[in-house]
Amino acid sequence: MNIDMNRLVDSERGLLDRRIFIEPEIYEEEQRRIFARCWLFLCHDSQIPRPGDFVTTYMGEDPVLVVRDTGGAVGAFLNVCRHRGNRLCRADSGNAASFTCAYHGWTYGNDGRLTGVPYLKEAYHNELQRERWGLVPVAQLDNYKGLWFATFDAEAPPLSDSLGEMAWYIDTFVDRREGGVEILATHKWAMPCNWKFPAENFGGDAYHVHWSHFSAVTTGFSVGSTATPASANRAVSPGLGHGLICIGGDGYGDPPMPEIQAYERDIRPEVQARLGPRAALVNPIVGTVFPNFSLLRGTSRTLRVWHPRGPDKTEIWSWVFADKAAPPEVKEAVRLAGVRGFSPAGTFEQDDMDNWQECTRTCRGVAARQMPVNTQMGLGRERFDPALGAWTSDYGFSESNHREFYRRWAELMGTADA
Amino acid sequence: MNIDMNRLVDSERGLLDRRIFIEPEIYEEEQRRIFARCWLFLCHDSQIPRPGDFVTTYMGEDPVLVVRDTGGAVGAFLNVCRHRGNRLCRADSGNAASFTCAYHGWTYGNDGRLTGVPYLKEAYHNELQRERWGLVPVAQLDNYKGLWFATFDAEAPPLSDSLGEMAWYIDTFVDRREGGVEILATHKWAMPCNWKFPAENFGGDAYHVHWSHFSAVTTGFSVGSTATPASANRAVSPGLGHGLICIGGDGYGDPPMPEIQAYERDIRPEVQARLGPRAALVNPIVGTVFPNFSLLRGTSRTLRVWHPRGPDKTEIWSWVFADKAAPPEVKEAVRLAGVRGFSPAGTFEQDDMDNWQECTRTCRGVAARQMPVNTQMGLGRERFDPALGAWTSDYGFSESNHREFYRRWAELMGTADA
Amino acid sequence: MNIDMNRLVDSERGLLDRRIFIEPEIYEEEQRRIFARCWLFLCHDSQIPRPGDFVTTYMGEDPVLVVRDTGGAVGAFLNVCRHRGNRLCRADSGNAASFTCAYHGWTYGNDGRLTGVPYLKEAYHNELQRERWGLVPVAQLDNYKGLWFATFDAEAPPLSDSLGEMAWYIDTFVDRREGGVEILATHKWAMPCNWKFPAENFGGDAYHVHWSHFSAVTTGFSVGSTATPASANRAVSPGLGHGLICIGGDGYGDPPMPEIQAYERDIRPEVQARLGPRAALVNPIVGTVFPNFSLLRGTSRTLRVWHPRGPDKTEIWSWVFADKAAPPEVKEAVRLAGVRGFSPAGTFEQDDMDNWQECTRTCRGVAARQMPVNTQMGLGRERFDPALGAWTSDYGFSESNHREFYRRWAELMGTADA
Amino acid sequence: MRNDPDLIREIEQFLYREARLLDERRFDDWLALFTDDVRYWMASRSNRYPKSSKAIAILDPARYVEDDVTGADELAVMDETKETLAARIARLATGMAWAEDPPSRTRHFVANVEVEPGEADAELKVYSNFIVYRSRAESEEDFYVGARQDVLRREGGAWKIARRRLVLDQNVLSAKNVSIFF
Amino acid sequence: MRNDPDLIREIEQFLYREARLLDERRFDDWLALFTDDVRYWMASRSNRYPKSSKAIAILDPARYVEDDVTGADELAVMDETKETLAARIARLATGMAWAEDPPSRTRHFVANVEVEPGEADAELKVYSNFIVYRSRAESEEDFYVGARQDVLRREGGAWKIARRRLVLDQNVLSAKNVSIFF
Amino acid sequence: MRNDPDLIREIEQFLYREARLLDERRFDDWLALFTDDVRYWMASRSNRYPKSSKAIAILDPARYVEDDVTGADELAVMDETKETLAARIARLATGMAWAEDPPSRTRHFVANVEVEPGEADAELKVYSNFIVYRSRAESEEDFYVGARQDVLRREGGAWKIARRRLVLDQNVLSAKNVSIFF
Ligand code: FES
Ligand code: FES
Ligand code: FES
Ligand SMILES: [Fe+3]
Ligand SMILES: [Fe+3]
Ligand SMILES: [Fe+3]
Repeated sequence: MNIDMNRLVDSERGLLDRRIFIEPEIYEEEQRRIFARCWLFLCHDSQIPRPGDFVTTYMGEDPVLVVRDTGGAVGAFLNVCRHRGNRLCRADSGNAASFTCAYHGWTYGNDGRLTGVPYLKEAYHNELQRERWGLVPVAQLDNYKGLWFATFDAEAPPLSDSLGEMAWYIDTFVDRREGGVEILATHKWAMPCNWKFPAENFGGDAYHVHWSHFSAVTTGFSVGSTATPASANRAVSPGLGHGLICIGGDGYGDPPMPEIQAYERDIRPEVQARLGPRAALVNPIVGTVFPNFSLLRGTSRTLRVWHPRGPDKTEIWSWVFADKAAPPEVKEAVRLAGVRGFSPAGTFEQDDMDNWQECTRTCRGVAARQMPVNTQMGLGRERFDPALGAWTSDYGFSESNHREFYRRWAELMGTADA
Repeated sequence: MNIDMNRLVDSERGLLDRRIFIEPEIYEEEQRRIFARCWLFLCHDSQIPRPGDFVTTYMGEDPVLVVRDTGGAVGAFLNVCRHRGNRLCRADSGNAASFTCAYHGWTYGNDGRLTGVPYLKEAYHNELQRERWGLVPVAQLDNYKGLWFATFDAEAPPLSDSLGEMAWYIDTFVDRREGGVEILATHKWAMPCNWKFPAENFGGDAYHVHWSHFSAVTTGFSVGSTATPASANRAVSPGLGHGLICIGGDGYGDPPMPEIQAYERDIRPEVQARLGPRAALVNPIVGTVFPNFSLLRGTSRTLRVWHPRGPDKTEIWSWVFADKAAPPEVKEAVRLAGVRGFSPAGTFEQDDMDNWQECTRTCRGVAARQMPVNTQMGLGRERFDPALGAWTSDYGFSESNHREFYRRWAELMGTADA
Repeated sequence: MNIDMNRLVDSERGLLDRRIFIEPEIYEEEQRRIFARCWLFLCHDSQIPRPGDFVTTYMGEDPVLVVRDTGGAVGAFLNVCRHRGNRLCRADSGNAASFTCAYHGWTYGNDGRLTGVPYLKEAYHNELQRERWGLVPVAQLDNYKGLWFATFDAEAPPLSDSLGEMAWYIDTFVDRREGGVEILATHKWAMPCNWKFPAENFGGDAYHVHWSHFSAVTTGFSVGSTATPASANRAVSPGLGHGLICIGGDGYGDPPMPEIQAYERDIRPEVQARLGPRAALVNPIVGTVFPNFSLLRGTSRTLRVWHPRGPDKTEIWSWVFADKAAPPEVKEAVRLAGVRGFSPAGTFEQDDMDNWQECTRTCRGVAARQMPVNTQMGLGRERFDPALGAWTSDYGFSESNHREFYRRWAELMGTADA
Repeated sequence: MRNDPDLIREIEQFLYREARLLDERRFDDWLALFTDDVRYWMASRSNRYPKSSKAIAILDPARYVEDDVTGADELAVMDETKETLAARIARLATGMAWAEDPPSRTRHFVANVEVEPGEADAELKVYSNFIVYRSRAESEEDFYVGARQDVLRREGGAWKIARRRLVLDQNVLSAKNVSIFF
Repeated sequence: MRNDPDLIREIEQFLYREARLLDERRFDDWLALFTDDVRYWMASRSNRYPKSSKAIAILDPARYVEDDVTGADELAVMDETKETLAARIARLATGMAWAEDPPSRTRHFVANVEVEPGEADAELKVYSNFIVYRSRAESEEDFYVGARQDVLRREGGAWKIARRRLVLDQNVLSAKNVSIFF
Repeated sequence: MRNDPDLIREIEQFLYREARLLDERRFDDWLALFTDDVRYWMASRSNRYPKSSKAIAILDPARYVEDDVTGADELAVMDETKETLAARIARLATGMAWAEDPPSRTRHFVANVEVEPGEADAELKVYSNFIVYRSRAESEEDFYVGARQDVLRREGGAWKIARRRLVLDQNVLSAKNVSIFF
């Protein structure tokens, strides 16, 4: 590397070197130092409920197969045949007892074991040790409240440590009621931007809503939040690069459909009881689990991953979710809120794209590249709130979470991988 | 850099290393050492005549906003919001008192000052010093005879020194009559070639006309020039990499329309009087202001910039211009001459594209890359002509200007930027 | 280079580092160390039978013009004008006494000599030595049994040494009968894969046929081979990276058309007599001449070159061929077998594409990139068979040829070019 | 019906005119072409192995879904009523709908129009294919390609679109957004 | 008029045949389809903020131009008479029109044809959309997409093109040149 | 014939329906639309200098071939009989036709349909242009563009395709394979 990774982020002054959004060599390092080491989101349990159910996804740019084996145990593997490296499974999802590679017919069980090698005896003289050539599993796999996460780093701390206090905040999205949530819809599309822009945006950019999304707010695609920036809104970060936007415990920030509004009022006591006293203090509406997994509850309810595809390309894989215990009409309303608000055609989401694209593209200019990115809003005013177990901003609009996101980014980029 | 920049151009022998047209690292250096340091053309005064009028363009790959402020002063700024780096203005042209960023709503006046920051008091506690976060102006901005130029290099010599004697030659295109010229049409398109091929071509490649463009000449799209290579044609370079093709002062090289021919004969005395005695010696018909701004008067009348977009991609931004004092029917004839001769569909211009593209693409081959490019025509025969204040070729066809163009290129590439 | 070229291939253990299929810097080195040094296939004699006949092709990424001069001698030249480097000839094929560059009109004879330079006297003062600026010929050009090969390396051993014993195996495709073969059809298309995957595949991957192509075999697009893996099939390598798949001398592996089957039985004695005793032992049906020229006789009869176009892009240029002495109805049957079996729409070939593409694309992942590619089939069991003048596998399915292919690749990549 | 040339022509002209209204950004006129009870629906497509595929051995065939455009709306990117279409149009008029500011340059191609009797008397079932070209900013290009199934209903002497079902032939959408209508 | 199926069909066939003449490079036959006074005009499009946009505060609304295809010909890339079209065709026949040597492979798609009465009696106003695919050399591809407005005039028992207005839906053209006809 | 609107419409509808059968992967129904003696042929195109080109001085004009779609089948990528088409369809049904597993998402656009009398009485010569969009896996896209010349024959009261000649307007095909029908 010709670039000193430790000089790119100045958290003290809230300034970022714009090369981190455009330089290919920095992108390559991110693959090694961040995506190959962090816990990354794979899928939700409800996408693979029964034995044999599988989905394919990515960890960074690595293709991954997540499958529930015949015994019911979930595994995650590189979706790559061990023979010549062909992609093993080409479907998005399905159900399988075994997977057979299209090239030479090696067959792997839904537990990843190499079960079939044509002509093993005649051609390999049984010298190929099948037990050594099964699918490569992720280094660590874990489930938190129905969310499957994995990491390629065997040395990485366990998921619970990597989430830390973020775990409780995740509960407020996916464990509000008995049975948790289920996936209702899937959206996948490509954006011409660096992956960090959407990640930082969902992690704490309350500030852009009033302008980027004002048109959708004023035309009825959101009832907006009952909270005001002055009052209950806060940028909240439990550390480790994670961040959320929260409104007050008494506030609402839900999709506009009356069914949902009524439903939320009905279940509020149950939810607060389940989530505990902290739920009376804060109501998280959107957040990012470092590095590239975001959760949204305001306006629409989606989980999404920002898959890196190069310095200036990102794929969004987004899933609309609802409480499993919600009545059908509420689930349908939640689905429609997702489709209409946060999807490729979402009246909110469509307006984010050009901003992230142009924040990325302007970095190409040699003069523009020398202008630092400004994340100084509320600089130095964040405070640790023991009740929240997190640093909180002094005001509803702040870039305190941005600073934490890039501090963590720099921390990981500054230490070479094993 | 793994490449020694000083070994790429051999001006003495008129040979060029073909890597300069294809290597990404050389292209990156060009951005730093040439486009970030030279004076680059922005637009013509007539494109932004009134307060608030603006156009957007590029300096190299940096997006730039050129705007006349409410008081009538012209400014040029990086078209990049200082907050998170979003492109500020997405229109080609228009009229504005202020520009508001689509992401978070920061607003900049047409003088570049940051005038509006939503929630400056509540979210920034007025600690963001707006005066320090206005649009980034170019380092130097200047106007020569209605042509706006700028540089990102505060150390660069003033425009007048950088043009040197080229200034007079520019006059022969844009200051022939009182009032100068005005823009009549705009053309923008992408070419799959290195930017230096069109730049060198317009700077002195009289030689290609007889073959590349013979079909257009013989079918009436040009009356051709009254001059012959043997007689009055000359490649003329005032130095600093600039170059022109001139015919004799008594020659004509105008578009084929009779209105234009008659007009030119009528105004010839006035023009020569205005331009002075040198105009009796030479009549420039096309030229390049180093590095990427060209002017054309023969056949069609256009100003154009060759925007670099990677080693093998260039955008042409071209403007048809006419004397402001010309009568309407002459202006219309000039517009049509531009559309029909030098535009994406121009009968002359369309035949240049494949040549420049293939001169670039053949550089990909490892064997072809080792063949030097030949610019030996008239090698060593150029002479300095005090009356012209320039080096002139011994003959109408010569590559003396090519050699000067690449000598200057090597000079700049050989010295690292500050 | 930051990558140690000597550590990428482990022939002893039959393991490959997957970076060789994806890293741009390795690809660039391949251009220098392999494609600029090896003998590469250009075309077949029957494509340019008469004086003036020419075809254009590539050696690696270098454009090459192959032309039979007026005297009947064949030459091969960089298809690049010596002046400014424009591509000289833009046609696939044709007939010419001379070629004129579209840019400035330099003219080259069909023997490569620079015969015309406009204004040579006036503009160049006859100082341009035309004899020094003719088209750049390849360093060595040779013909083997109608196949034209060339290399850019003057130090390369002669073609005969570079083919070695492979020569006889080539005979079994193109010199089975008096008069050799002729080209009946041409197919060119682009594949999103690294060039080594098809090259290794045609050089010895008998193993994939039973699975990749089973659908075509079972629906009548091949009668399959009369040989079984257990019996006569063998992977055969004469060394130097070359490899073939052979069936027994008494076996047949021909296209399904009855005309062809009958024809093959009829000519078998003549062919074996012509090819000599070894033809009674082996019957080669497909093979690769290192690095990127393959010959196929089973199912379809094609010659093909795998032109590299970047780490993850390859162009196939493929030609259907038949014995010149074959009757018209057999030639027509061979043509149809080629079109239907091995062409962009070929029922066999279309199923190879995704495999090669995905073997390449999965290398993008940082985790997947660390998984070695497995070429261990029959490891250590290949034996040198004096009668065949080649190493042969112990069984019909083996990766012995793969190991030889990559051993040779590593050998060349490990030694820098002059 | 498929043999009534004049009716097919009439429907074609109706759809061509509708397309032109969109390309001219006359969104209110466009909206007037829909019935009040319209369902306007667009979905992308998934990658699924057919049951016959030997790439996998299906463990649980009973539950296996083969169709790549799930009826269950799982891949819908638009699912609109006349009200929400009206709201989308109102949004575009706010001057702050950034995805369309400056506006996209769209060109709608309606092809392969086929007409069949509808379920109700006054209704027609209309098949067509679409290519919608979208050009934006300086150099951005998108091709949206797919098929439409419309239900047209005769209302007050004019045809109205009572249902529109759009299938977009992509899995991972290549466009950064779908800020236009089809 | 838009309800006369046979006329629309006749015009469609006229335009399809015209397109085929271009793809077969029968340029002289193609030229014969134009009236002697034809104006053949093609322009690209600009990026302009509508007046309603809140991206800018317009300082001088009176002068502000919203239209992205300036009527003032400012973006015209072709503006031809029958004479200049003829000269372009003559140029292609010189054997030195390098942009077309070897020739482009073009395919013209004419779609969404609508017919309206013209200003004069013997005239029709015809709308259509076009996709022109251009393939060149080994691997070059361009898609030219846009809309046409033709004025067709009845002359000597046949239709002729009396005016052709082409809008190309791009700002920075992606093709290196426009060496073909539309 | 080119003036019989109803016949043209009938043929268009026949071709649109055929296209829909392909996009719905109803290959057996599609095959039934061909006569038993059909020749189904597709070729790409070469780059050749016309004889008039001054880029070369032709040495041997007598033998010089100008046409870029050689009649000699030299560039054919498909040359099929009804039997081989049936075999291709059978292959797709094996569950091991990997190029189509998961299946391509295709959309066939049939445009510029022109009808002329055929050589035989019961035959028509039909011109059309095609754009076939193929989307595959997550993000793969191909546009196959070209022209068709069909011979349609009246058989048993229905039209059948007795000959199909497809020209694909590319030299080096940009698609990795042609695993679909046209
Ligand atoms: S690559 Fe998977 S079986 Fe060979
Ligand atoms: S990026 Fe411009 S206001 Fe935030
Ligand atoms: S580049 Fe070939 S003649 Fe100048
Ligand atoms: Fe947003
Ligand atoms: Fe030129
Ligand atoms: Fe194969």
